Amino acid sequence: MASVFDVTLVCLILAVGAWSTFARLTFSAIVIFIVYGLLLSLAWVRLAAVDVALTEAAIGSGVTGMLLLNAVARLRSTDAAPTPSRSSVNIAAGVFCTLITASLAGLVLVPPQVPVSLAPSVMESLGQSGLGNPVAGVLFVYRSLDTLLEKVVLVLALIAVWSLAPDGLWGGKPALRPFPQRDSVLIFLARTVPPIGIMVGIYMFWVGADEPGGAFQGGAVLAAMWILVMIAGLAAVPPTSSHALRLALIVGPVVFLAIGILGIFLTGTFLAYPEGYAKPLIIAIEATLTVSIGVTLAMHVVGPPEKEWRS
Amino acid sequence: MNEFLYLAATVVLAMVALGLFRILYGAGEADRLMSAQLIGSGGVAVLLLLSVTMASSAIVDVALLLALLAAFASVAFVSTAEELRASVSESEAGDDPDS
Amino acid sequence: MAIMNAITIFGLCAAALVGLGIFGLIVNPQPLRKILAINILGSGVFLMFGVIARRGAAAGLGGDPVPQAMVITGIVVAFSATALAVALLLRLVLVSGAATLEAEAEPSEKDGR
Amino acid sequence: MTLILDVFTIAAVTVGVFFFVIAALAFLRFPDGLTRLHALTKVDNVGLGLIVFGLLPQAGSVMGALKLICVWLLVQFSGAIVTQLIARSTRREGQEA
Repeated sequence: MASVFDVTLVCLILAVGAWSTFARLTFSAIVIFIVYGLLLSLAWVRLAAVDVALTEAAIGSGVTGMLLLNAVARLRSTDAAPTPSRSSVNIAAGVFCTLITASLAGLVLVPPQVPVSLAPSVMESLGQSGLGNPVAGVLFVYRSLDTLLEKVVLVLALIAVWSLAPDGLWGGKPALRPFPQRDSVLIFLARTVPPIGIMVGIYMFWVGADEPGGAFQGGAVLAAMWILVMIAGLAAVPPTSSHALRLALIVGPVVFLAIGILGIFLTGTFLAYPEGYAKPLIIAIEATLTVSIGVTLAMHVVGPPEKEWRS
Repeated sequence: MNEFLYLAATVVLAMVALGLFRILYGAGEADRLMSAQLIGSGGVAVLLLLSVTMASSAIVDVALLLALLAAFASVAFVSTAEELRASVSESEAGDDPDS
Repeated sequence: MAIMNAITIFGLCAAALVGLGIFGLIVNPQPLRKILAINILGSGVFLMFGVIARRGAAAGLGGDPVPQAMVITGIVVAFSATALAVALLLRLVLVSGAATLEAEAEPSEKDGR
Repeated sequence: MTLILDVFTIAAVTVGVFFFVIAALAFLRFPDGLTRLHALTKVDNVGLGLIVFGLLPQAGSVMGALKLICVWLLVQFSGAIVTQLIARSTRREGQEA
């Protein structure tokens, strides 16, 4: 019975994915993409990867969907009639893609050799770190350099997005257009749902040490709630030159880096946690990481500065 | 018992798919909001059934997140549709608004 | 021997999503649709990671945590890339007034303000 | 004892799923937005509510059962507000058409 569910889910994911690719209107394509992301998180739950399901739902379809929706709203008014690619290109692309899919499917059906698993080695030494959640253990203990660099990539991307604004506007205000008429229903929603969302975000960060969850998922929920409040016009979009905003952006990676360097003095190797202090240090890193991920994701969605701002 | 719950989850998923295809075909602004709401509650129902069959309470957290995201997506649709209407009327472009 | 079980179904789904993403990337003329296709391609590749992780389930875990952690990192980096691509596209529209990558659309010198 | 609980779960979840089926049929049959909205709201509170009600005995601990109820309340709460948004946009579209 379980495989009947899986087959139905897979057919639905492929149907929604194909529909999003071939939808006539870009706006509908993005709406269907958000639905596709939520269905994909169901697939991740079926693959027993709940951490990834949370991340896919929060970042993969929630925040990315909002980013694309903002873009299509702004692009729609200048949507030049696209020149459809010639049918010969379509056929060639179709053949090429079916070849790729067939080869990947062959790889899945006849796996080359016994799947090597790193799970035993992870579980062996997970005990020292005091963490219960193996994925958090990998993220913050064994591959902590990846997590640090990935957080830096997120901030670098934001700096690049900001630098795309015209020079005169550097430090200006992003132009997230709050809802024009004061819609009382939207304001009521933006007043009541965010407190619940913030609580869920902090819960998700806190539970990440032992259960699926963590800094990324918690940060994404906080970002979604902040965007919700800004859209409803209850909170002003902070100018990119505000020091509090910039501090919040970098506090996560800086604390992570500081603890990493501290590891050099205390235990001789970069990003190594001293004996017995692993869990409190990781909790501290995750706390600051949650804040800065939330702020960075929200600033990505809000976009580059487009209005003058004299603080 | 698990077999029955998997059957229930499959039926809910199929019904959500059916409703989704019908609503999103029209793709007016109200239809988009409804699709977000339908996938929200349908997804939560499937996840809660899965949390019992796969005996993992963490899946309830995913359902919690999905419920929040459905509300967030609805607001996103309303605000961007509004911005779309404003930008189209603002630029007086000749093309008809697609919603 | 072809192993046909629940995990393999998701593997086939991942393979199909990768093909769909690449096809959408090549065929769709509009840049925003290309960004959407890249996102679908990325989610297909990540789903393949998930299948490999699920097959590596051992030591009492539902799946191998190392590929799962890499997918979480990958989703966040994919979001950063999407955000940068969208910002570049909006800036292109601001400067050249046309949301198209065709070379002959000469950039009309419109003031960026 | 567990047999009674299992029978209760099967009964409650079946009726809950039944509401999802009705909603899907309603979306296929009903022509305009407002009537569909009527069907959609049934899914939120009654359909999901019965499923959660049926799953309560299956939840591992009392805390788990409480969490299920919290999720249902959240879906119902945000659903009620979004229904207002949907009705408002349907009316606005009505004026434009």
